[in-house]
Amino acid sequence: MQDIKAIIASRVAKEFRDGDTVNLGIGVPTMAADFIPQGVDIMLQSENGLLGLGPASASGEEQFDLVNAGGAYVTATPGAAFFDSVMSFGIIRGGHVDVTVLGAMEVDETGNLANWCIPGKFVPGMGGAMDLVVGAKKVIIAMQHTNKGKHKLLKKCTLPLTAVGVVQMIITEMGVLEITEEGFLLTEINPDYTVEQIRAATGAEIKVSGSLKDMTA
Amino acid sequence: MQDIKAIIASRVAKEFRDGDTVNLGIGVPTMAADFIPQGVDIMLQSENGLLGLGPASASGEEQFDLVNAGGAYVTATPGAAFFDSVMSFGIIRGGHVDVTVLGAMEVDETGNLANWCIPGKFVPGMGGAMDLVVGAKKVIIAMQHTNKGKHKLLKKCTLPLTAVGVVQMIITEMGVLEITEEGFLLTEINPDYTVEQIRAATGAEIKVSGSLKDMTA
Amino acid sequence: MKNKIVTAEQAVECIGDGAVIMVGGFASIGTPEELIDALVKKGSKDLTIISCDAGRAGLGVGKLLRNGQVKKLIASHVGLNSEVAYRTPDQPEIYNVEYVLVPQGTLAECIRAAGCGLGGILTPVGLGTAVAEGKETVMVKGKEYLLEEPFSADFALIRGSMADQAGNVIYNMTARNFNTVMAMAAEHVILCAEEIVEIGAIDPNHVMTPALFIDSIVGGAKPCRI
Amino acid sequence: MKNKIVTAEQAVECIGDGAVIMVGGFASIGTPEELIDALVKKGSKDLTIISCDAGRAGLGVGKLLRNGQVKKLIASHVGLNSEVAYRTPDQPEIYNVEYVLVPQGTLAECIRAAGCGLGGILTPVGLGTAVAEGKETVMVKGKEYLLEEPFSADFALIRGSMADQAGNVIYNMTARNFNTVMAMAAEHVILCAEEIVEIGAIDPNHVMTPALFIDSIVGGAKPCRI
Repeated sequence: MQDIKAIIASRVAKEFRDGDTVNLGIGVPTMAADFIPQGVDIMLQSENGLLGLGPASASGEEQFDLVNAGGAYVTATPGAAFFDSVMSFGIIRGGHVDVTVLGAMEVDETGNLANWCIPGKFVPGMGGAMDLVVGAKKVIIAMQHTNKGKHKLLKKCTLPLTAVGVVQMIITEMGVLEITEEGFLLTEINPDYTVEQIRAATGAEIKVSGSLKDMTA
Repeated sequence: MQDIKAIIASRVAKEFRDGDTVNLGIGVPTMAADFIPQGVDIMLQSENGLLGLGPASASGEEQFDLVNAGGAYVTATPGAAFFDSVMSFGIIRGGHVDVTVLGAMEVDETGNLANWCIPGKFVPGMGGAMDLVVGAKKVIIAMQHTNKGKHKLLKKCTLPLTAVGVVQMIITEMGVLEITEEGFLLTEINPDYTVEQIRAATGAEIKVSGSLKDMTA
Repeated sequence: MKNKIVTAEQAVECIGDGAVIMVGGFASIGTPEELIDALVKKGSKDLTIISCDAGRAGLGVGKLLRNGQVKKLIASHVGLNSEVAYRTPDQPEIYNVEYVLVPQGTLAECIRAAGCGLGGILTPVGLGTAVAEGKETVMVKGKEYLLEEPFSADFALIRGSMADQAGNVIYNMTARNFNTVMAMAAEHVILCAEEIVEIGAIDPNHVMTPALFIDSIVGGAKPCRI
Repeated sequence: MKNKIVTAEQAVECIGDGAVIMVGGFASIGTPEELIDALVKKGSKDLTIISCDAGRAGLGVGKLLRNGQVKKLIASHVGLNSEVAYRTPDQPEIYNVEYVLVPQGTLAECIRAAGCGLGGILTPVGLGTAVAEGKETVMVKGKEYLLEEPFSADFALIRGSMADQAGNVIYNMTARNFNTVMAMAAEHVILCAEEIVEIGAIDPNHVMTPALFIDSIVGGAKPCRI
């Protein structure tokens, strides 16, 4: 399980370019920060009002006014800046975040995303997710390929949408998929899986790139 | 002439209430700050980004980054705050300025104001005037009653408007007029003038308050 | 100069039943717990709360929810309050509260719009989702935007790190969040600060909320341990 | 980390003919004179300038006007530049410049709208005046607002008091004005600062423009004596 998360997070980190401003969702996306390649220097934005998000606080060294968007105690890096929520979402909606990485409940082949509620059951709210996926230059979904076998990559989302046609790339433990005019395109694969296994784990058609790469390479 | 300005400015100052946030235009309006009654404590807002505008700088003591909205070196009072132009006009448009005092080229009996250009001749621009008169809770025009004999208080403005129906009070060297449903209402008079003189100096009908007061008292 | 400094009890005395109240904070960081406590004690009912979130179970807005004082909650996220996030079919409206969920950037911007005298905002966020239902859209240069209306309030309860006696406020780190903008959008703004200093003790360049927005100042805010 | 520090000449090298450029400052306070000087030297033509004002005669934007580099000026006020304010019937367009005058709050807010990804602003300012001519209005809750479109630019030339090497900026006093918002609304932002310090030397609470907005940093800005 930890392996699966590490596979996803390490592949996500390869999408970052030197100088990028990046917003990472809670969970697997946040882990990507631990795998950033040498020579790539990015600034992490946290939508509660921080550019220059650092690692979680060491126990006993928490600063009570410094949390991340998940409400957990964190640190700030040298050169950080604090600002209010209006500025923070001005940065997000204004297209100043280069990459945002989030989890999802469902993604469909047109790039629609559902990740904010299960009606009548679990309704935590969208928080900053709708702003992030509409505003960021590149939207990457990082998640396990299925929900305990249940399809999350679909022909059409069934849950309430977070946004329409915003997802560009999906990174799972099985492979990397891009959203194209013709739907899901598998561009990289984890050699532990076969294309057939990925097809079986996906609720929509998948095209396979002519130059399919090893996502773990 | 200095007397005329002092008469206007000192009467303007009586409109301020303790705790008010006030924006004063350049010229006679700015002079009102010198006549604020004892026990009345106001904060002056300057639209270039300052709450807590103080008097003009003493010669040789200018701070090169501190000017008023007229571009002249000024001081800041204790408890002042600096902010950017977006916040400054958020304050103004948002109705957080209690009183704004400006000069005018023309005011008409419906409260229309013209003070930003003479087409083909003098076109300095509206600067912050349009925002100020639309946003402030109370709009007072402080000016000489005529332009060397030419009417400035009119039935209908002839110059391009700054805003529609925004003026509540006009303070001149001759008297104090309020804009009412029935047009100009003279509520106070400078005893150096007669009502007939004021009528002759005004390009619209004037009603006279039943309880006409001495504006210099 | 007017004295703005009062106790928490005095500060919330004016908050009656049915009031619309903005509460600052994000995940209970930057939330004025002492003002919430006073409001719980006062017991005002049928409140409409506008807040980034629902606090945490028993923290921030969570206290008002538990105490049954809230009629309607307008927020972007309630997931950190475990008492609220899991709404099951047999418990559709926990605490009998009406929830209105708003994208966080839209919430911030619509509060700002009210504070800045704008008629609303034109945002691409929420188009094609449940958020857009029943709302007008406007085309600008061939692109569609959702027209979201301003959020204003009768009261704002905010929390600062340091304030001078006039009401100039400084916030610390991520505790700034919604406090600045809520101070602009409410009729009556109550600040709870950790430290109150003399006028002139704060560098005017560092002020984050200018004094004109603050009506009452309560001292003694404690660092919030979550 | 990318090195953002360059000379003024290097910084403006990318500004070609026909560029749309925002220039910070109010009455020449907070205007990056050294960047303007470099742009005068480079001689780029047919520029569209978006600025609060026209600088002063021979100062700020006034230098570009005098040098015939400006095709169009979008500003709220040009009265402090004596060469521009008095446009007589026989001199209708001094320097052959097209002037677009915009209320100052609308100018600031429309620049912000571009920087924040909003489709425009809904403002009551300008209704019933020449400013509203040819523009759409929108009714919200029975009140009319003018729809003003965003202002974006290819470049912003701004001036700060202090910056760190990453590009976090602090402004002094009233020199902040339009610099913060212009940094958000232009594709490429060039900062001229009085002092450049090490990363970590600026308190993150005091940063007024976060580093992500700044592309190039030029040192050596001199205090502006008007």
